[in-house]
Amino acid sequence: MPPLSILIWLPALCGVVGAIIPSLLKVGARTTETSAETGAASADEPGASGSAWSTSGILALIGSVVALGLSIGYIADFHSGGPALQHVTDIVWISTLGIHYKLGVSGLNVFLVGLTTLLFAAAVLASNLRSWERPKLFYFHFMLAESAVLGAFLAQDLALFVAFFDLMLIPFYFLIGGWGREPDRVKATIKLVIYTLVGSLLMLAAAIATGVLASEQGGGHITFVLTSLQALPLSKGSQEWIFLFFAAAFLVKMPAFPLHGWMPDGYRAMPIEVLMVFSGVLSKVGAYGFLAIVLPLFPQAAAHFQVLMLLIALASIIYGSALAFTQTDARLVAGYSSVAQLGFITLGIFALNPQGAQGALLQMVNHGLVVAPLFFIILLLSRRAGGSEDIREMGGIAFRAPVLASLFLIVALATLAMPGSSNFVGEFLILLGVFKAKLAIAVIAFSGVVMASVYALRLFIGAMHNRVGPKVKSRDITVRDGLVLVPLVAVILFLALYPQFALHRSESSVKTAVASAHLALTPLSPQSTASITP
Amino acid sequence: MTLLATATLKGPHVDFAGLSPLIALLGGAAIVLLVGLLSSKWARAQLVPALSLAVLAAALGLTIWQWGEEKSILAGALRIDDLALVLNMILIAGGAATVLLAWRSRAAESTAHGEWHALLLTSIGGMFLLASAQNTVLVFLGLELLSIPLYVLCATGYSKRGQHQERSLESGLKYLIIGSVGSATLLYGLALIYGATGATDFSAIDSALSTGNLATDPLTLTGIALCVAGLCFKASVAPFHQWTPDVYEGAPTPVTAFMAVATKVAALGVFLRLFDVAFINAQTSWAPAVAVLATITILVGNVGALGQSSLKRMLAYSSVAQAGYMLAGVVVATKLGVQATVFYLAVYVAMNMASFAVIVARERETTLGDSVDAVAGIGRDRPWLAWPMTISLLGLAGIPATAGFIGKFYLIDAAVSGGYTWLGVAIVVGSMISLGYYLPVIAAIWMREAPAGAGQPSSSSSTASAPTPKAGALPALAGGSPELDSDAGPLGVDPSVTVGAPVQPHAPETTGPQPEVLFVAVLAGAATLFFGIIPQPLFNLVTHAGGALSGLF
Amino acid sequence: MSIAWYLAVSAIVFSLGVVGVITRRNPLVVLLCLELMLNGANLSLVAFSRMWGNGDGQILALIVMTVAACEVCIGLGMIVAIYRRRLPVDVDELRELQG
Amino acid sequence: MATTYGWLVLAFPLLGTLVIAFGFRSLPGRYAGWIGTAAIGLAFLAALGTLIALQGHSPSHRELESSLWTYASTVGVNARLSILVDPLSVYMILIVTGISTMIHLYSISYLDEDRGNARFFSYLNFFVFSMLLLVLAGNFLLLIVGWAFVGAASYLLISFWYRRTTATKAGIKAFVINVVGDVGLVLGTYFIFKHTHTLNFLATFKAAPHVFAKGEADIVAGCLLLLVGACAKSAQVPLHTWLPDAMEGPTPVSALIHAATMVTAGVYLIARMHVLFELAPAAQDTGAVIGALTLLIAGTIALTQTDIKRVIAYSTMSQIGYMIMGVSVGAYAAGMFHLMTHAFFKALLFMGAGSIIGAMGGEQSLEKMGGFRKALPFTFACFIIGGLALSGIPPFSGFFSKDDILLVTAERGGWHWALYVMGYVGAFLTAIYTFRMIFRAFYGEPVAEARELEGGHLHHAEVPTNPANGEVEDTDVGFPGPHHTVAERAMPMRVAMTVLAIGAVGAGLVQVPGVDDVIVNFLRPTFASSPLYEPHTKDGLLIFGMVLGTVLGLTGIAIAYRIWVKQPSIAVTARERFGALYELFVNKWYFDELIDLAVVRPAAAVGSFAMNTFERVFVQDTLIGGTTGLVRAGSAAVRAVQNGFLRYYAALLVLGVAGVGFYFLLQA
Repeated sequence: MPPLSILIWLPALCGVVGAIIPSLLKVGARTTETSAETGAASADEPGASGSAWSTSGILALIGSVVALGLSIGYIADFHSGGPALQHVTDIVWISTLGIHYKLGVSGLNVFLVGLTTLLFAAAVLASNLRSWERPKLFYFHFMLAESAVLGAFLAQDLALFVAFFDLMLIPFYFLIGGWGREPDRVKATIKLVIYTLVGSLLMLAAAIATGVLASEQGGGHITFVLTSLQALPLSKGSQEWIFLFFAAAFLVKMPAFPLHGWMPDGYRAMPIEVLMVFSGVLSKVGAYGFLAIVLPLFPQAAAHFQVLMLLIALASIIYGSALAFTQTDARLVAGYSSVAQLGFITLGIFALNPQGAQGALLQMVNHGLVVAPLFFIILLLSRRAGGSEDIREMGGIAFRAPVLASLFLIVALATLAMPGSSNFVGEFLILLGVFKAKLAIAVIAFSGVVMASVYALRLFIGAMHNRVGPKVKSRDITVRDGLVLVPLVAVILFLALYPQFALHRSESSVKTAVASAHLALTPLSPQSTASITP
Repeated sequence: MTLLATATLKGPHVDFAGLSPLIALLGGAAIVLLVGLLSSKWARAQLVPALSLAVLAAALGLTIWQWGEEKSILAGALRIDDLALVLNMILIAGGAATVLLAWRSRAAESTAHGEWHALLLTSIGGMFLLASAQNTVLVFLGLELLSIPLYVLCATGYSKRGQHQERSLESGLKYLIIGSVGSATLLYGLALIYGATGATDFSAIDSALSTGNLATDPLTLTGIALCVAGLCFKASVAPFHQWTPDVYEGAPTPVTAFMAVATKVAALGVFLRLFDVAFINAQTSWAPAVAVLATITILVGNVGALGQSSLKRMLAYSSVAQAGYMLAGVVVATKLGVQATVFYLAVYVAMNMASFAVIVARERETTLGDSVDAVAGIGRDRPWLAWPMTISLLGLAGIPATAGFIGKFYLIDAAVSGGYTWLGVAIVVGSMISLGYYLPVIAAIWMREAPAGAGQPSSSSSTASAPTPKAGALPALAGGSPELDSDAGPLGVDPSVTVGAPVQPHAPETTGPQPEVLFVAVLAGAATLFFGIIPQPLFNLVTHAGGALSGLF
Repeated sequence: MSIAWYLAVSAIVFSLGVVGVITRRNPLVVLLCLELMLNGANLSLVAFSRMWGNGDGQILALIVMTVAACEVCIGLGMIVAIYRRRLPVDVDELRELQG
Repeated sequence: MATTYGWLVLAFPLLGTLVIAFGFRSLPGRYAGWIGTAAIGLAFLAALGTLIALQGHSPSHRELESSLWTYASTVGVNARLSILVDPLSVYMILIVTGISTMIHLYSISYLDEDRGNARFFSYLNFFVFSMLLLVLAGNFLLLIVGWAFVGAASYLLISFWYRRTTATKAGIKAFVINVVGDVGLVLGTYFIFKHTHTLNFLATFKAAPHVFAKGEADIVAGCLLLLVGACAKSAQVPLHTWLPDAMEGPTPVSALIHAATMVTAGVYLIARMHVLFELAPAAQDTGAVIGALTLLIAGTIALTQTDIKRVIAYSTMSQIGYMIMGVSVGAYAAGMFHLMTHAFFKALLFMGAGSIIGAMGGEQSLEKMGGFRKALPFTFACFIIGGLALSGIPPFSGFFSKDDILLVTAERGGWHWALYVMGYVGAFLTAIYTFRMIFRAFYGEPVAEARELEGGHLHHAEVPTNPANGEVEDTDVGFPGPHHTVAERAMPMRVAMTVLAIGAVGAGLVQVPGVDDVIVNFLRPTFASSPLYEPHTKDGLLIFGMVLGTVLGLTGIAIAYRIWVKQPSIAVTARERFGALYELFVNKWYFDELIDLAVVRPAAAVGSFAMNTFERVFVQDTLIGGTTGLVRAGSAAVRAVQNGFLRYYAALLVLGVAGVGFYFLLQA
């Protein structure tokens, strides 16, 4: 396999090239002009679905697809018996600060990388189906975002991770502010970026402190490489405040209750193609951070704050679900449902045992896989419902769109973690982990499972069944839209039939990730230690 | 005869090699002044700036020639070491940028180019002095040599209606009076130090303070306190920052740019010299105070910048905040701290220069002066201005992939390892708040249409009349249309395409593309990006500088 | 005669200057007060120089005088400019820049 | 061998589902129906194959496992995609496939004119597939999967006519309550897994007696939670409210849900988990009591309902009550026996109801029916057979199976006698409401529709309306189809009903006490470990029970005849006499209202509070508004200080100097 840097930087490269070279194809220039006058908002109208294959768009598509191919290669090439880190790239970036440009594939990130590339490929394809104002700029930012996210997942150096984690947001700032839905997209994007960066900057300070304090204890030269940091555990006291700073960053990013204030406005303003990846991937970076960085580096703090985190997760589940079945804006239904789902993931991580963590990791992939198509379907629905995304104005679409209905049904059932879907396996493991850790919390968390069925079906029925909505013009999914949707659904079905595919590749990494925290939690319990030694 | 002989014998040995950059600068200033007296307009308008650039280039050459030297000259009054030389380089860079920005500026024109540039060079000379001062006398001398020309430069704002000159005069007088109070305070502090230690040489003061309990003697402490206050004036550290916003806003933009970057460099440089060398043994008593001041500065500067409509004023407040960040490096008084401060100074110059260059360009193109509206919508048709400004603002906010991120990282690193973790946290809190005013400007650049007023000919400066059709026409003509957009991609292409053909015909000589301003903007922006991704060369540079100060913990 | 007296006087002179700068509205007077402050410092410098018996303080004092002269020149120049523009010669009127 | 057949049993319905689903555009007319029927028919044959193959093994080796691939095996969890073929599961798949085949056959002509019928048959096949998966599952995870699939399939079929808001409501209700059941199942699984460390059934049953002490907290909790799952699926009190609403689905769906597939799952679950339940007597007793209560409550409600399908639905509830009670008290064979007989006659009754509804042109209310005896002779005959079987009149099938359950219950002695009594009270009620329905539908003055039909013309409403709420149908999608059919006129329907009628009559004979006990012997290998299994009948009690049952059944019928044929006025007077009671029954004991009050409203309230108040006040205003407000205030302060007064600045500077100086002097 080629080095990981290629995977990371290829998308950005395509974005830059696509931005610099003059456009050769002028297809759909007309639509571009019309949409330019009314701004991106008009792109939600059925009319604007006419595609304009701009050079930059095609380049972006090529880049993202190749990246997808590469990541599939890494998944295939990943041998679960092998070393913890595979395909390692380790270059000293800033020797003075001990920052390495270290990348590596582990059981924790291999599938998240796959998810990222898959969703980005789908989203870029979806974007190509309509024409954008200033396409070169649009795709440049889009591809930059992909590179940043991939970097965050693959970084094996704390400082590098933090850098990518903060950088990630900037392209989205431009994407939302430049191509989002009127009227107050700018306000929304500024709110989103500041809110999420507040956490990230705290994390920056905490990360530097980690490096410095660890190296002081180790007495060696300062370093931020994760593996070496794990070898130099911090004192419990410093672990705790550092943990809180990291938690702030990750919880905001997820988002978790009550730090989700940026979410409604942000989601409303985003172009759905962007929202697909934003909700599908970025939220996972936070969860991944907990699993890959916080637990190994600050085990005692994790154990110390376990209950707090579990309660936050629980609150997110219940609050998110409650809002999801109250909202009528389809986007926000999906948005709040993700709050709940991320709550489950957090729950699993802070069960601090292999079952929970394993389930959480699987659930990250699953949630990304279902939420992206869900948003895309909402886009298709709104086009059929006269541009409205209010489920009260949809309805009765199913009959003349049976294929769309079936795809939507599969996605909806997967969203509510119907047994038989891979999401269920994820939730099963998560709740099993929590059940072992804190029985009561697991029992309450199950209410989230029930509520999920309510809001998911409510969305499906509201759009597909009942009487035909006032402005609804029902028609079935086009082949082009199918190209976006079907592969995603196919992957959902594949994982549903064979979740083991993901599970056995991640198992050993997950065990090692939670091992220390688990020990910190239960210092003397033989069977617990036995159950986590691989 | 014998008298002469004895005189020559008595005279201290002068190391002209070490002095050469300073000599070049001051001598150059004299030459520029004389050339400015020539009658030919061309000589005045073109030759003088070119000459000043040449002078700076010479100074740079000599600085590089001195690289690696470690020596005290003029009987220990000055010290030539890597710290001084690095600071010199930074200063020269800032000065050169200023000369370029001022090339077509009415300020220089109205003041007569010769004087204007001579003053600029002299001021830089004063900064050179400060950068290598080893003696309180020279500290004071340097400060004044730096300030007095600046007082004048601030007041050189020009306009037909005079409205702008009023502001310019106001800023000049304010700067003069407040600055003088500052100098007086510093002087009094130096006097007390001298009284306590009986010495003006840093090394002597240091050794005096290291002996006995002199470090906690009231006289010394009062002296140090007054020195802190005095230097804080110059570095515009809260609560001594108040002249900054007013002066920055009133002064002609090139001068503002120069003050924003160069004075900071000089002030921080002397901070390092004075506190990390002379007062190093009193560190326990002054460090906490300075740390608190730094925190206050970070907060005040950042909240002050929120919601400012004048870009210059906003950057003024932001420069206050940045000074606060950099003090962190001084507080810890470690090798790491010095390095971090110098590193941040370097990238700080780049970042600010990019922004100011764009402001200058837009001031000349629109009637909106330095208000945020002036840059609104330039993302659509002026990528070569939009990107540098975006990058520099992101850098100032400390976003990764810009030098600002590395700089902040370095500073926090220094603060934490110096035992001032909370100061590191204060820095990140500051940058959180700072997003609140940087992001809206970026939003204006990329996400807003150019305001209608942008087009009308500017009466406050005739330079703005020419590009009227461009500024007015392009958004309408190119803004929406896919062709021109896609040509003017994010990184854009040759500016002639965007600023291009439809515009050129009716563009008088002083206006048009303004290549030198563009050059500064792009170069500074590129530097910000480059050192954000490959900072190692800069690190190597500052590591030497850090090594220069002996006696650090 | 102990050094304390000199210091006291210099402190008083310095403070007088400060008070003047704060209270007076006429820029000319403000400039004078600035001079006072500088001279207060000078006085203590000379006194200390005497106390330590070395010349450094006096050298600094001499430099200060020169510098003070320059400052005053600049200041006067500006006041003249203001006056020429028919602007009120009153520091309280210089308030266009604020906020 | 047997397992191969087992996989085939699963494969055919799934195949049918996919073929119909993907071919829905190209399949003309009835093809979907025939394919669907064929798929299930083949599954039935495969089931027979499994039976034969299984009998080939010696009794002690009749628990065969086979797995395709590892589904989820990690961090201690071990779940393979495996089926368990043993007498119990074979027994179940035989019933499921057999009855389902008939129902498919019936549906072919019943939904003939319905434009959604391709979709209908793919759902129907999927439904059967899910049930078979549930029955054949070899471990908890797969069981849960089948369990949930059944719920989803039922949702799809109940809201099949999705332009009816009533249908979609009923569908989501059924789904959500089923999810509650799933949750119970999952939690119960956790409790058991926690100790046995395996999800595999056989391993679990092997380990359970060693890791659990009898009546230990965890096993009791686990079994109670499993019971919750069973109640949700089998519509036992208090999780039964979805079942009557499920009548929104087309009639064959009701037949399928009630006879073959869905509601029997709970009975099967308890039987399958008998090893665990016997370790948790408390759970067993709870199950028995719930069953008893359900059979009584459902019976009383059935007395007062006027919607013909709902009457049958409640009778199902009460019959399932018998089964749950039976398997909970250890009458496994009897419970499964009743499950089979009930499948026959209940399917039959629903088909009859479908036929009469067709005759009424979609109308379902008993109020409007009457006198169809001559118009629908065949349907009438089927109803009589079904009714007699349901009321437990010898020699019809229901008679044997019901009495068998009550007999074993009585043998447990002690407080079980109470259940025994309740059982017979229930039997009495059953007879009454069953024949109330029959008499009101077929006796008395023929209504207009009946006459029309006798005249040879099938009635159709000119404006089709939704029988549930009378709103005009939205027929632009072509379903529910405008055309109706009656058994008399559709061959497939008649065939299906005939077969079931035969079953309803004769199925009881497979286990006539004292004569033969096929089922007991067949199921023995599964329940070998159970001490309660072997029936040791006291003949006296047996005879008594049979006589009592017969007498009660006949009296019930007689009463029904007197009230609803001879002099209907009695009904009215009785209604007035026991007004309160009548209100209670006709309002279904207010369960819907209770659940609404206890669960739905609070949830909705929380939701709207969160959306309208909390989100705005706390999340936005307090958290975000608070911080930004703080910063804004700071900025305002800074700008206020920056007032442009030069002397003011100077003063502040001096203040600053003083402050710094003061601090430093503190150091001295």
